[in-house]
Amino acid sequence: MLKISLDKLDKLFEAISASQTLYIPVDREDGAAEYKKYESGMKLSSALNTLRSAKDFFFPQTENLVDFKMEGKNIEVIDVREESEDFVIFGVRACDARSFTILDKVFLAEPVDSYYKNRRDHGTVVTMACARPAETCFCGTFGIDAAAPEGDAACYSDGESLFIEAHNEKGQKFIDSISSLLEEGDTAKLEAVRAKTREILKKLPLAHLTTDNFGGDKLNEYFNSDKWGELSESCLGCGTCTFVCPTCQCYDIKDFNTGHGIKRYRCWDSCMYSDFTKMAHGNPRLTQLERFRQRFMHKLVYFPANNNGEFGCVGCGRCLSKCPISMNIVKVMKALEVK
Amino acid sequence: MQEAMINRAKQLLADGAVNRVIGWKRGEFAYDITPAVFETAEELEKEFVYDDFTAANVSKYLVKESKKEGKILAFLKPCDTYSFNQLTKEHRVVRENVYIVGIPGGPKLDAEKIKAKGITGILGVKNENYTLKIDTVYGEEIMPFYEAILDKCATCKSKKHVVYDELMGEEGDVLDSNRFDMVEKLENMTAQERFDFWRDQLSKCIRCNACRNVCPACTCEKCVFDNPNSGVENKAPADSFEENMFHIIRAFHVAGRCTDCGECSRVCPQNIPLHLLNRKFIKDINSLYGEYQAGEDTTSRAPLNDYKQDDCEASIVHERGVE
Amino acid sequence: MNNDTLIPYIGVVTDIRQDTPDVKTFRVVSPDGGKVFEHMPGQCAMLSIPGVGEAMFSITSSPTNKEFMEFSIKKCGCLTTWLHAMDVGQQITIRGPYGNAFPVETDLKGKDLLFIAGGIGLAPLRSVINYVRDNRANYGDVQVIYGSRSKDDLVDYQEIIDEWMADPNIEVNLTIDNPQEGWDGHVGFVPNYVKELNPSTSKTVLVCGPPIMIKFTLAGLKELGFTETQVYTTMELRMKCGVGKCGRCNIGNKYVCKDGPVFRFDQLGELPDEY
Amino acid sequence: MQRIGVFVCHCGTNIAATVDVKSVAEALGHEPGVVISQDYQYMCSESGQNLVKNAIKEHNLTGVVVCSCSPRMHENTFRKAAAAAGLNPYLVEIANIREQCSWIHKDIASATEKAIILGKAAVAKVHLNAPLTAGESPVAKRALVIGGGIAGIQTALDIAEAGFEVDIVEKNPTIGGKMAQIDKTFPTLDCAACILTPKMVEASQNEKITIHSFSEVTDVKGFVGNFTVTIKKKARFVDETKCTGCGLCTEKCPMKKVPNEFNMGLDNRTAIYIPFAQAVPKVATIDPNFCMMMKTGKCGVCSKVCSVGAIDYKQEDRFIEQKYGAIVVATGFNPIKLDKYDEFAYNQCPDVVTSLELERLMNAAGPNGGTLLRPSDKTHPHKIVFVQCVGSRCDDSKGKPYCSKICCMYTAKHAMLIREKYPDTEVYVFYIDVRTPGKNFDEFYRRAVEQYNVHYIKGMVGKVTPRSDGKIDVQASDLLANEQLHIDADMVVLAAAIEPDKTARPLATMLTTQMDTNDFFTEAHPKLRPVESATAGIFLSGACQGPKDIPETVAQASAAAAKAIGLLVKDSITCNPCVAHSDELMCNGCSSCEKVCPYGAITYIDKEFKMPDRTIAVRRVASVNPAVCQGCGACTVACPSGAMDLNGFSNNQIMAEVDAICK
Amino acid sequence: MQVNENKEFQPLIVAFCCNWCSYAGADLSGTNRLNYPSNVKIIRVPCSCRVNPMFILRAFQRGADGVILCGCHPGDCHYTSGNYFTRRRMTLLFSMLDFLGIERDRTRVEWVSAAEGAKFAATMNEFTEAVKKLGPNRRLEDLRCRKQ
Repeated sequence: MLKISLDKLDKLFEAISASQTLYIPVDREDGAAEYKKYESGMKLSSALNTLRSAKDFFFPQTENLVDFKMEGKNIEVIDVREESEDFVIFGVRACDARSFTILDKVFLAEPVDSYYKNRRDHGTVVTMACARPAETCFCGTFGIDAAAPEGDAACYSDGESLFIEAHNEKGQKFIDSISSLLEEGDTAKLEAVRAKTREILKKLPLAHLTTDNFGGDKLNEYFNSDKWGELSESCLGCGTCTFVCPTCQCYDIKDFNTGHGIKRYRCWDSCMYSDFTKMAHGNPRLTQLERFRQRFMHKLVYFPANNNGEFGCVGCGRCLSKCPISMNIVKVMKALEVK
Repeated sequence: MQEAMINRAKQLLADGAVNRVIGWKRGEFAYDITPAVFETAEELEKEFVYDDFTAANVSKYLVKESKKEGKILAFLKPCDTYSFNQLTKEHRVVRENVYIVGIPGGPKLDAEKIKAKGITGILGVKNENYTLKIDTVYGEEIMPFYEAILDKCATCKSKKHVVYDELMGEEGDVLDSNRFDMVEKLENMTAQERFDFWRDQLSKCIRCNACRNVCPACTCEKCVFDNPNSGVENKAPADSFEENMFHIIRAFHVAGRCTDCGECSRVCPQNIPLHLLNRKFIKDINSLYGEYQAGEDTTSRAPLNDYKQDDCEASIVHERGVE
Repeated sequence: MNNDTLIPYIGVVTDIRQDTPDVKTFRVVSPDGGKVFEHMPGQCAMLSIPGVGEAMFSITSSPTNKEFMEFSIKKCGCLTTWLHAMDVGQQITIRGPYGNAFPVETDLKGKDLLFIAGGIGLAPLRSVINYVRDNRANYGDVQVIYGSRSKDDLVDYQEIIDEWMADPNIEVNLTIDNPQEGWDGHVGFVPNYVKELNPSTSKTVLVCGPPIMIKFTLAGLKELGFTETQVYTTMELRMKCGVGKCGRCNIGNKYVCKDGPVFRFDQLGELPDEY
Repeated sequence: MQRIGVFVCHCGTNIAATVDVKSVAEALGHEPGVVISQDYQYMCSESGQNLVKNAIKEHNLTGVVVCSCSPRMHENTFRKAAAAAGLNPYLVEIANIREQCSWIHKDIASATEKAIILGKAAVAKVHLNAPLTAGESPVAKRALVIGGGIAGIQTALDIAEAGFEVDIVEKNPTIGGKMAQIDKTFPTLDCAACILTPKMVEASQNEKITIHSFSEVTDVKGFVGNFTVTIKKKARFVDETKCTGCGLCTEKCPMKKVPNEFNMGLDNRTAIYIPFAQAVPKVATIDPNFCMMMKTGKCGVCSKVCSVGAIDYKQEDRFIEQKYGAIVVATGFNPIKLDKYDEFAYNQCPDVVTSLELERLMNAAGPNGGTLLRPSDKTHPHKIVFVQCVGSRCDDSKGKPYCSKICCMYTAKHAMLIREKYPDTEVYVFYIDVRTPGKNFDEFYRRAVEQYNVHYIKGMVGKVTPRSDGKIDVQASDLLANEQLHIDADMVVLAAAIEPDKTARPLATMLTTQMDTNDFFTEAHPKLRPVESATAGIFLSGACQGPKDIPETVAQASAAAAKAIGLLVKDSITCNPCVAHSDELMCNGCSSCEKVCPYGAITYIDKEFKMPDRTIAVRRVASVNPAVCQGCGACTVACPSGAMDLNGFSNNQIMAEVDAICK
Repeated sequence: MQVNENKEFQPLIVAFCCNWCSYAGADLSGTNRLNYPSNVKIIRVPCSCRVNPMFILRAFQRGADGVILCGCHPGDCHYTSGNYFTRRRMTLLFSMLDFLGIERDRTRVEWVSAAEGAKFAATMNEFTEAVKKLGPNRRLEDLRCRKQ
């Protein structure tokens, strides 16, 4: 496998960013990691994962869809779309990498969402294997191997060198663009590191969580479960879980009057919000119980029903650490599970 | 403490004095505690928890719970009692339907602080003489207790319960806290520095509404930011202005009502020090209109609903501090 | 870049008809004349006035109408109030068509059809009825049972009188809730009228109207011996994108905007009770 | 779709000289919803108004914008024109392009640009204007006067004169108030009783006036035109309807050692008493704190001597409830307590008296039958020192910050009267300065100095010390001569500051009227509405609003009566429709709005709501009384949820104006 | 923001004036022909206490460079106490804006009575100059609303 010494990472980043925009996770002042556009001198974060998921790159929190100019009775439609620039997201973890597959199933399904596709086409996802998974990790539950992430290209570290391999054409193109910096390396030590990671993954407290009892065929038994009341009772109805989630993709479309035109934009929305399904003449989901249920039913039952059993969760654990009241999908799964 | 609380709760349930208990429920890990309502002794036995991680302020839940039938037992920490009192004052809770047991408060721990030390794979946390022994999948780690406490506890304003029906443990005092230090530090910066500081902070906001939804002062039937007819409805910060707008107006709406419970900053997934906005108002109110602690009582007039004929003019803002 | 369904077309309102006190029918064409796009009966379109709002409406004209599209819209919210206040010549934005359609070319073909509508519920069915009338040979008996609160609340009353009632190939039964001067037709609620008329169970039923009417009509039909697999309806839910992505109209594993709005009652039965 | 008409006024050349009115009309014609945009020479002229009226009819307008002079000038004109053409008057907005544009800008280009922007803001606002209808609320044709002093009596007489029922509530057994205790009045020196008592009798005999003496207001509900007041008629243990006021009981009562409050405690009365000879109503009252029968159950003399059987030892407080359209507050004043002024030895020496006590000492009906004698030894005083500003114009917490206004004049009166009657008595007056504005006041004061040789000394009295020989040593400084003085006086008279009656504060709370920090009632406007409180339907009469002398009090009493009559003649009052209203679905019931409402227009009700989840919930929600609300909008900002909004100046309307201006 | 031929920065000033004092004061400065810049646009409100902080932020969002609030002098409020509430609210709001690093001179409260036409004009002249010195509002604007 090709590799580069870890102390030459700067050079690698410089090389990538010379030809296209590069995003890497960096440490923030408050200790959390976030993706930043690479600039000389930035150091790759050693944190397990970024605070926000990587979905923003393809599905940003707000994005302008179309502009209108109103003049008397006439309306002018202005297409504001522009071809995205090429960019690389470096250091995406296995869970987030899988989330793109899930988002693809929504946004690339007919009719294709051109906004999403535009960025997806121009973005190269370079993943990074995990070495120190946290107690909140449960990617294994969804068949994700944190030591072998997906993505266009993947990186692994053995503590001295960064190994890199392509998973597809786009990944290969990326590696070709930096090949002058890479050399062939021995993976023996790396394999040991990966084996160790997998050992740890097995020891994690959520290692035994399975999806065996969830899926598209479980609609009625879970929908009508009497656990929802208890589970949702302390839910604040905020959107934290939704917004840190790498797979949540509900959105709202809104118009903003700038004073000299209308901007129609879309923004993330949350099915946990009380007005998510509100109509002029009523709301089919009146209580937090129903809204809470929707989010988890969607991830654990509805999504798999439409997507060959694939779940709408990648086990990244963000909601586990960020929910203000510590209610999360793991607790829901454990409480609901009917064997 | 936890044992005593469970026993007292069971007793009150058995006596029929209350028919529900609001407290905290243990989670998957040492730290992921969820506020919960318990109805039976069995549930209490099994899941009730009160430890170093039970930081959540449960008083806001009482807005809803106190309107249900019967009486609910609420275990309130000193800071929570201020929130409760403020809610009583604003007629948001039905005081008669709540039986309040005052319990000793923090300092409570912040799992994020432990994780920020690079400690991960946490399986258990033990407090031994104010040293935390943390059991992880990577082995045992140690860190000083006080380095892991929540910011809101580090600047605790009071250990006194301002309302209760009974008290467990001893009554504490109002503390001489250093809570305005950071506000002062910012005040002493230049406008440009302050602007940069807040731009940096508020640009992190993802408008998840956690701060608002957890806030015991934010109990509006319909928030202006959710109301399409308010003219300021806003779901996501599409522009830096909207980040500012949301947080300024939210702080303004709770000004004089915010008890400084610190929940907003505790729950912010982006670690934005939102409490500084509220504290800025509190500090201004204290210095301009006389000391005022929201929630201290249920009768005093909130500073923004009050005035004195010789109040200072708004130009005081121009006259003081550094530019 | 390819067209995106989220970027709307412009439509021009060329005619506005006051159907009932709170329903107006709008005729929409492309600025260059002709229809903005083709559709099938039962499909919907997203209409919007930028800055005011965007909402889904069923297309009430038949696809066989090659000149324009029509929308019958009841005044109930911000956008509809605006639409009701506008004048002819106003441009609006329009995108679609969205959703499935009544299976006029498959399951319904060759069948005897019974249309049951209440109030504004006629709007989506009108498209099918006129489609069926224009392709009369492909279908068996056609019966329409339509009721409203009063004579004034019957949508498209003029078309019903002038065209449908004059058409010997379809049977039209009208009813209003309460007696009224100048009305010598049937008086009573739609579900009861359906039972009175006792239609043959061989018919395939398309029903649309207020939820309470649908509920009692379905119960009545069952009493008469109809099964759920014979009855179709069309649903209304809050929608934003129209293409099953924004998540708003999700019920169970269905998206009303994409997998609906037309459902057979047996299909609806499989969905969680959230509509 | 809105159909808005825009009308741009030239105002001759007032506007047209600096604003290109044609381009303004042209530009505004392109605004959304505008169907007609015209300019005209004088829009306020009859033909201008007709232009507007015709356009309203012809174009079926839903809104009108007039770009003209200040709305303070002609808003009403155009509103009336719109109403005449069948358009709701509140669908008219004015863009002020004269006072705030053409008159202040010289550059035509920028003035025109600004005029267009102001016009756009008005168009944006009128888009959101809602038709408003002024509500009406009936007026109860009865007034309540609280306080039966000269202010209350005068107000009641004037209101009764206009033909309306008036009730006077007086907490004492008789009406008359302070004036009844005064001996003579300045500057005419006529006898107070001679001018007051006829008015008291007139009040009692006027069939429109009901006097509730020995009564108090305990509760006030309602609002302008529609107050419901609870009055407590305190038990006087004498049946008012039977008592003839013959006074036999007071003669026979064995308990004769009760301090007589009418004479400022300078002599005694009996336990059953009539305060003074001309009391109205002339009815006896038993003081249960002293009555032997009431205290021990042994006596009953009064009951035995009463030929009409009016005595009723078992009488209880009675409460009556009455509806009023207007309430006049006339609670008056009291001299402050001088306990804190040790330096004046008021508590130590009986010969140090207040001015009001001096009035009684000099009064023919007073303790000494009108002969001025020292209270201590009943001897004639030869040297009297008057001290001014005792407790008035004080910076410290002991006294009052304000000037009590009447002291300078009554002291001059006292000095003069003493010098007149007892020329051998020397009179000294220590003052900070002498304030004598008022008709014939300064002449009066100068007479005291020049004609009667009263020693006016500018200076402060430092200490008053009673001496063992009966004299009083007065230590003072003469500021003009710059020397210390010692006067061995026989009497010292203190001009105590006056303060509002103690009952005023709780009353203000009941009435939701405002008071200043000194507990004087606050008038609605210090210059323009001096006899009205900020709360509609509540009027202020006499010294409860601030220190006043008798002529001023009577003038204000009549003014308050006129205001009350102005209200009572109406069958109903038209409410300002630009009032606040609360969206109950959004209201939190938090009481913030109520706290900032200066009019007490907001109350809370528990109301049942069908919640979206089909449950019924009882919620506390604010409710604005449109008859009371004056439309300031303080509540709209206090309300965090935005449930409270203001008609005519709604959040959305103001924001639309902001948007249009900033566009 | 407006830019004229001289390219001198012309700030947009929004002035909220209470109907009873300041609006009348503004009228008076007109009656007396006391000039102040046309940058100032007045919005009439019944009382200064009607002004919601949201209106002020809204003005800045939409491109105002300065916002001034005028009301009756304390003690003279037509509604007796409205301007006392205004004073507290605006003091706190301005202090918060200052805390967030927004330039202090962009906001102001001034008490102008109906008789103070001269004061109104002088205040507006002064305030416009002060805002002009600051340049365009960049810290509290909404980029979407900026004029192209």
